Amino acid sequence: MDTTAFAPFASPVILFFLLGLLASALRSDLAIPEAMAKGMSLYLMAAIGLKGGVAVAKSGVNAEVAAALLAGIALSFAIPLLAYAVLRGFARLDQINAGAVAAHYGSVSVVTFVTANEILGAGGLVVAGFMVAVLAVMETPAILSGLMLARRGSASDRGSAGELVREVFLNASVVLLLGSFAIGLIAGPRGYAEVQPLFDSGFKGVLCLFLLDMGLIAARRLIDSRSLNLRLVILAIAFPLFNGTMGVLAGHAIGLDTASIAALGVLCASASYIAVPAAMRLALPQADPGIYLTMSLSITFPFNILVGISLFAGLARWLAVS
Amino acid sequence: MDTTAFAPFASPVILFFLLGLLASALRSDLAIPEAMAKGMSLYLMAAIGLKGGVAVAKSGVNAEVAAALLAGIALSFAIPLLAYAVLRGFARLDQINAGAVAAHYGSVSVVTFVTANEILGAGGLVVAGFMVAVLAVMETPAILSGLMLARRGSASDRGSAGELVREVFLNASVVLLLGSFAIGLIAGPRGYAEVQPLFDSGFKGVLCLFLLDMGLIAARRLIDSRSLNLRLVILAIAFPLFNGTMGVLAGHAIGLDTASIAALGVLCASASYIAVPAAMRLALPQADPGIYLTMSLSITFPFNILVGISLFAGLARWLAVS
Amino acid sequence: MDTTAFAPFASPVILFFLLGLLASALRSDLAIPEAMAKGMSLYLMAAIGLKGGVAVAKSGVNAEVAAALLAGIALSFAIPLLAYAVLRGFARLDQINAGAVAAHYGSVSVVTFVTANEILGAGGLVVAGFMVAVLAVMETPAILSGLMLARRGSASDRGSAGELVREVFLNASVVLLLGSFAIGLIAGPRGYAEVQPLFDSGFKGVLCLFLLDMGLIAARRLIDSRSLNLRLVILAIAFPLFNGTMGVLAGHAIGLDTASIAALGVLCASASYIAVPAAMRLALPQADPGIYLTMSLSITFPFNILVGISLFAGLARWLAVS
Amino acid sequence: MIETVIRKRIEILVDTPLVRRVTDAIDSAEITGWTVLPVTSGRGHEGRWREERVMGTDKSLVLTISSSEKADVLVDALAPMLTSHGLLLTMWNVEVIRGERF
Amino acid sequence: MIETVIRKRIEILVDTPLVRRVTDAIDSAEITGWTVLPVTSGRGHEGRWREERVMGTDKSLVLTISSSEKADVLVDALAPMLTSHGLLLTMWNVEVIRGERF
Amino acid sequence: MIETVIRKRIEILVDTPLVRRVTDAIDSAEITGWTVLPVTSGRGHEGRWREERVMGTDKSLVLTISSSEKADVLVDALAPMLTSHGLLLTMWNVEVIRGERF
Ligand SMILES: Nc1ncnc2c1ncn2[C@@H]1O[C@H](COP(=O)(O)O)[C@@H](O)[C@H]1O
Ligand SMILES: Nc1ncnc2c1ncn2[C@@H]1O[C@H](COP(=O)(O)O)[C@@H](O)[C@H]1O
Ligand SMILES: Nc1ncnc2c1ncn2[C@@H]1O[C@H](COP(=O)(O)O)[C@@H](O)[C@H]1O
Ligand code: NA
Ligand code: NA
Ligand code: NA
Repeated sequence: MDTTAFAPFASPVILFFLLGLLASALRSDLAIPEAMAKGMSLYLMAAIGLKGGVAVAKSGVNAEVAAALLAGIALSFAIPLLAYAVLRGFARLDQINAGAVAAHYGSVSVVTFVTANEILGAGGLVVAGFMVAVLAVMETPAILSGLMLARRGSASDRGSAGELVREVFLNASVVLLLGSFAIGLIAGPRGYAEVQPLFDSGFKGVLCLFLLDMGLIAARRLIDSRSLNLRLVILAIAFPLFNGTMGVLAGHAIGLDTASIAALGVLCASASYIAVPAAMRLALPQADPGIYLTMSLSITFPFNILVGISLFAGLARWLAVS
Repeated sequence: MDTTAFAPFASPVILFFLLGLLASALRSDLAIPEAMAKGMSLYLMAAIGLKGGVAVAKSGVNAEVAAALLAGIALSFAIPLLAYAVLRGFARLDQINAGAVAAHYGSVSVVTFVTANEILGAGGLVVAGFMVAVLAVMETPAILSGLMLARRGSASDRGSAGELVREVFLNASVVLLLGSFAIGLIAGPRGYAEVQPLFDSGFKGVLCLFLLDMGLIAARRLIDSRSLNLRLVILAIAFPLFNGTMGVLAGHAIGLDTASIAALGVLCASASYIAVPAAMRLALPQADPGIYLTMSLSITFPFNILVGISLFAGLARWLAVS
Repeated sequence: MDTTAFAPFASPVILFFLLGLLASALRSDLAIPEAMAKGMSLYLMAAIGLKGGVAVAKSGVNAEVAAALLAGIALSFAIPLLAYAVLRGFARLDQINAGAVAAHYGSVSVVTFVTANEILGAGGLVVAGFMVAVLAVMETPAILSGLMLARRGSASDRGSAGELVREVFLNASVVLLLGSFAIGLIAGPRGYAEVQPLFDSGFKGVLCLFLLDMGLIAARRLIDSRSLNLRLVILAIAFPLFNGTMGVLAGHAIGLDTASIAALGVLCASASYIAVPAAMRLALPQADPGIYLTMSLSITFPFNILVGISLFAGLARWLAVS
Repeated sequence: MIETVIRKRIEILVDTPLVRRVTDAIDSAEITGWTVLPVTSGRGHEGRWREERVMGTDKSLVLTISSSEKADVLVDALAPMLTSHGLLLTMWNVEVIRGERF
Repeated sequence: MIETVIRKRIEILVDTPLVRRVTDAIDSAEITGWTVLPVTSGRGHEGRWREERVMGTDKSLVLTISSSEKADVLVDALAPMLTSHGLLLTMWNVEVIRGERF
Repeated sequence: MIETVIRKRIEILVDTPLVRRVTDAIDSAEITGWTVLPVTSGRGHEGRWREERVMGTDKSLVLTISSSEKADVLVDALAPMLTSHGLLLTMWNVEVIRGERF
C-alpha cells in the first residue's frame, strides 16, 4: 500500500510542523520557551540513542552493521568536498562560508532521522536499530572535512586545538547520542523496560511539540533572512536530492534492508542544525549563521520532512522490487 | 450521586492548587521555573485542542455545534459591555482600566475550562468535544469590545493596526488552540492514538503541577497587590456568578446537553489570564496589570475552581431535571 | 539472590549518572537547561511525596511509623554535632564552614533516597511508604543544629528571624515534599490513579535525565574546585560510611523491616544538596559553597549512589538473617 | 594601544511585548544596532512586578550604542511613550572601539 | 529636545537568595525603585561559580537609579554586607528623563 | 561615609560559545574577576539574531571591573578578535568600594 505517499500529512508529527511554519509566516507571537525546546532536543537524542542500543543488544552486530557504519563515515567525509566545490563555483561563497555550509550537509540531522523513523514505520518500513549508530558516526567526519576546506592555506587563529577536538568529538549531541546508545546496549531490553514509559510512549508527542518549534523557527529565520540568495536556495534543495540519492544507492550497494536504505538516504540528505552549528561558532566564528543555519534549518529541513523522506522511501522500495 | 459536590476537594488537581495558595500565603520560597510553567500552559492548550478536534472528528458537526459557537461569540462580545458599565459606575475605574478588565471577563480561561472538564467528568458529566471550539472562539471577541470601550473618543496611539490585529487573532493561545484542534480533526482517532500517551495519559498530572504554580502566583499577587479595593474584589466574585448563570441559561436555551451547559456556564464565568493580558499590554499599555490580572487570576480563578464549577454543574443539572 | 550487588550498574538510572560524570570529566559541553533540571527536581519531590502519601493512606499509621519518625528527627539533630567536631578538629575548618557542612550531613538527599528506592526495589527490597515522611522530617532538624553550631557565641547578623524560620520550615523542598505527601494521603489510591501516568510511569525516565545532570554538575564542580583538600575528601566518604551504619543500626534497633532499615541507613548517609544549601546561603552567607556543596554533591552523592546504597542494603540484610 | 572614541550608551527598560516599538524607534533613528537583555523583577511607582511568563508580565532591557546626535533623535522619539508606557531610560558616555561602526 | 538630569546608577551583584536584603535597603533609603537582572556565571577571589538552579547557586544584579544623596545613604547601609556577603557594587552618573521620578 | 575609588567597567558582547576565550583574556590580564549576563536578541551590521538555544545562536555579555591599566591590556588583547568574532566592547569609569580588590 502507498501509505508512505499520503499518510505523512495526516500524521500529527507533520501537522504540528506545518502549524509552526504557518504561525510564523502569519507572524503570530506563538513561541516555545528556549529551555523547553533545548530540553526536548536532549530528550529526543537520549530516547533515540537508548532505542537503538537496545535494538542492537537484541539483534547483535554483524557484517551488515559494519558495512553501514563504514559507508556512513565515508559519505559524511566525502559529501562536503563536492558540496564545497559547488558552493564556491555556483553560489560564489567565500572559502570560510563555503566550508561551513559544506560541513552541515555532510553531517546529519537527528530530528530528520527521527521523523523519518516514524513516517517509515507508519508505512511499514521498520528501520534497523543499528542505523542510530550510523547516525551518530556520521555527525563528526563532515565537521573535520568542512573545517579543513574552510581553513585551507589560511593561518586563521583556530582557538586551542584541544578546545576544537572537544567540540568535534565531545560535542553535546555526539556524547548524548553515543552515551545513551551505549546505555541501551548495556541495560538491554530488561533495563529499558523500566524507562520505556518516558522514552518510548512519550516520544511521538514530544516530537510533535519539538517540530512545532522547529517550524516556528525555520519560517521566522527565512523571513528575517538577509544573507540568502536564489542560488543558495536552489542548492539547499539540490543538495538533499543529490546526497539522498547517493545514500540510497550506497545503502543498496552494501545490501541493507529496504527500510535502512531509505534511512541512509535520509541521513545523507539531511543537514545538521544542532551539532555542526555549535562546532562552527567555535571553530569558524567568522562564518555567517545567517547562511548555514538558514539553509539547513529553513529550507533543507522542511524539504526533507515534507518531501525528501517519502521520496527516498519510494526510491528504496523501487530498488528493492526492481 | 452528588460526587460533584464533594469529590473535587479529594482530587489531586484541586489539592495541588490549594497547596500553591497555602505555600504562597505562608511566604514559602517554593516556585516553578518560568520556562516550565510556560511550557506546561502550551502543553495543556495543545492537548485540549487535539482532544476536542478528535472528538469532533468522531461526532461530526451539526446544528447544536453551530448554535453553541454563535452563542459563545455573542456572549464574549456582550459580557464586556455590561461589565464595563459596572466597573465604571460601581468601582469607579477610569475608562482604560475598565475596558481592560471588561475584556478579561468577556474572554475565557483555558485552564478553568480544562479543570472543569476533569471535575465534571469525574462527576459523570462528559463535556462534548466541540466545546473546545467554543472555548477558542470566545477568546477574542471580548478583546475587541473591551478595546473599543477603552478607546471610545480617545485618539491614543494604538501602535500599528496590523500589530494589533495579529495580537488579537494570531494571539499565541488562539493559534495553538485552533491549530491543534484542526490537527486533531485531520489526524482523527488513528493519528491521535500515536500521541495519546503524552497528550492524554500525562494530562492530569501536568495539570496538577500547573495549578500548583497558578496557586503560588495567585496568592502572591494578592499579597503584593496595591491596586485592588473592596469594590473590585466584590466584582471579581459577582462577575463569575452573574456571567456563569447567563452562560448556563443560554446553553439551556439553545438545547445543549447538561455537561455542555455547565461548560458554557464555566466559560462565561471564567476570566482570561493568558490571552487577554498579552493583548492588553500591547494594545493598552496604560492599563494596570495590578488590576486586571489580580482580579482575574487571584480572585475569579480560585473562585471558579473551588466554587464556580460545582455551582454551575449543579445549576445545569437542576435545569435538566426541572 | 544478590542482584543488589551487581544489578545497579546495569540500571539505566545509574548508567546515566555515570555518563554525566564521564562527559564532564572529558569536558564535553553537554548541559541540561537549568529550568529543566529545576523542574525535574520539583517533579521528583512531588512524585515521591504523592507515592508515600498514598502508601500510608493504604497501610495506615502505627507505632513503627512513629518510632521511625522520632529516630529520623533525633539522628538529623545529632549527626551534625559529631560531624562538626570532626570538621573542626580533623579538617580544621572555621566555625562557620564547619557548621554549614555539618548541617548538610545531618540533613538528607531526596535524590539519593529516590535512587535507593529504585535499586532496593529492583533487588526485592520494597521500602515502606512512610519512609518518605521520615525523609521529610529529617530535612530540617540538621539545619537548626548546624546553624546553632556555626553561630555559637558570634553575634553575626542573622537577617530577620522570620525570614530564617521561613527558610528552614517553609523551605521549598520541605513544603513540596510534605504537601504532596498530604495530597497523596487525602486523595488516596483512587485519586492517585488519575495522575499515575505522569508521576509513576514517567518517574524512572525523569530520574535518568536528572541523574545525568547531577553527574555533569558533580564532576564539573570537582574539576573547578579550589576549596577542597584531602582531609575534606576523606570526611566526605567517612561521613556517609559512619552515619549510614548508625542509621542501619538505629533502624534495626527500633525494629523496622529490612528494606526500611536500609533506607534509613541511606538517609543518614546522604548529604543534602538542595534544601540545605538554599538555607545556608540565606542564613550563613559567609560559608563557602565551594566546600559544603562540593563535598555533598561531588563526593558523598556519587559515593552513595555507586557504593553506599548497596552497602547499607547488604548490612541491613545481614542484620536481618543474623 | 588601540584608540577609542566616545559614544552614548542608552538603556531602556520596557514591557517585553513593547520591545518591538523601541527597536523600531532605534532603527528609524538610523542607529546601527541594539541588544536586548532579560529582566526578572522590579519595583517602581506602580508597585512590584515579577516575570510571570504565563501571563506575559515580563520586561526587557534594550541597550543601544550611538553617536550623541542620534541618541538625541532617539530620546525625542521615545519621549511620548515614556510615561504612558512606563519606560525607564538612562544614558551615559562610554568608550568604544571601532567607533566608525556606531 | 527633551532636557535630562544627572542621577546615580548603582548596580549590585548579590546571591539571589539575598536580593531581598538589598532591595529592602533600597526601599529604606527611600529610592523610588529597583530592577533585578539575571546573571549566569562568574569568577572572583572565591573562585568560579555557575548558575546551578537545583542547588540555588545563582546570583542576580540589582540595578537602581537615585539622587546622589540617596545613593550615599544606600552605599553606607550596604557597606557592612559587602565583604561578608561578597557583594559587588559599582556606581556612576547617568542622564535620565523625568528626573523628578528619581 | 564610605570612600570610593574609580575603576574601569568593561562590557563585552560575545557569542556564548566564545565566552571562554574572553574570560581567558581577562584572566591573563590578571583582572580579579568577571561576570556573565544572558542576552536574548539583537541587531547589527550582520542582521538580526535571536537566542535559539537548540541551534546555539545565543550571545552573552561579559562584564569586568579593573584598573584602567589592566583595562588597556585587556582591550589590546581582545582587539584582534573584535571584528572577526563580531564582539561589541564598551568601557566607562565607575566608582567602586573596596577598590583594593580590583
Ligand atoms: N549600536 C549597537 N548597540 C547595541 N548593540 C549592538 C550595536 N551594534 C551591534 N550590536 C550588537 O552586536 C551584535 C553583533 O553586531 P554586528 O557584528 O554589527 O552584527 C548585534 O547582533 C547586536 O546584538
Ligand atoms: N529608581 C529606579 N531604579 C531602577 N529601576 C526602576 C526605578 N524606578 C522604576 N524602575 C523600574 O521601572 C519599572 C516601572 O517603573 P514605574 O513606572 O515607576 O512603576 C519598575 O517596575 C522597575 O523595574
Ligand atoms: N573584577 C570583577 N569584575 C566583574 N565581576 C567580578 C569581579 N570580581 C568579582 N566579580 C563577581 O563577583 C563575584 C564574587 O566575587 P568574590 O567575592 O571576589 O569571589 C564573582 O563570582 C564575580 O561574579
Ligand atoms: Na547529510
Ligand atoms: Na468569561
Ligand atoms: Na544525612
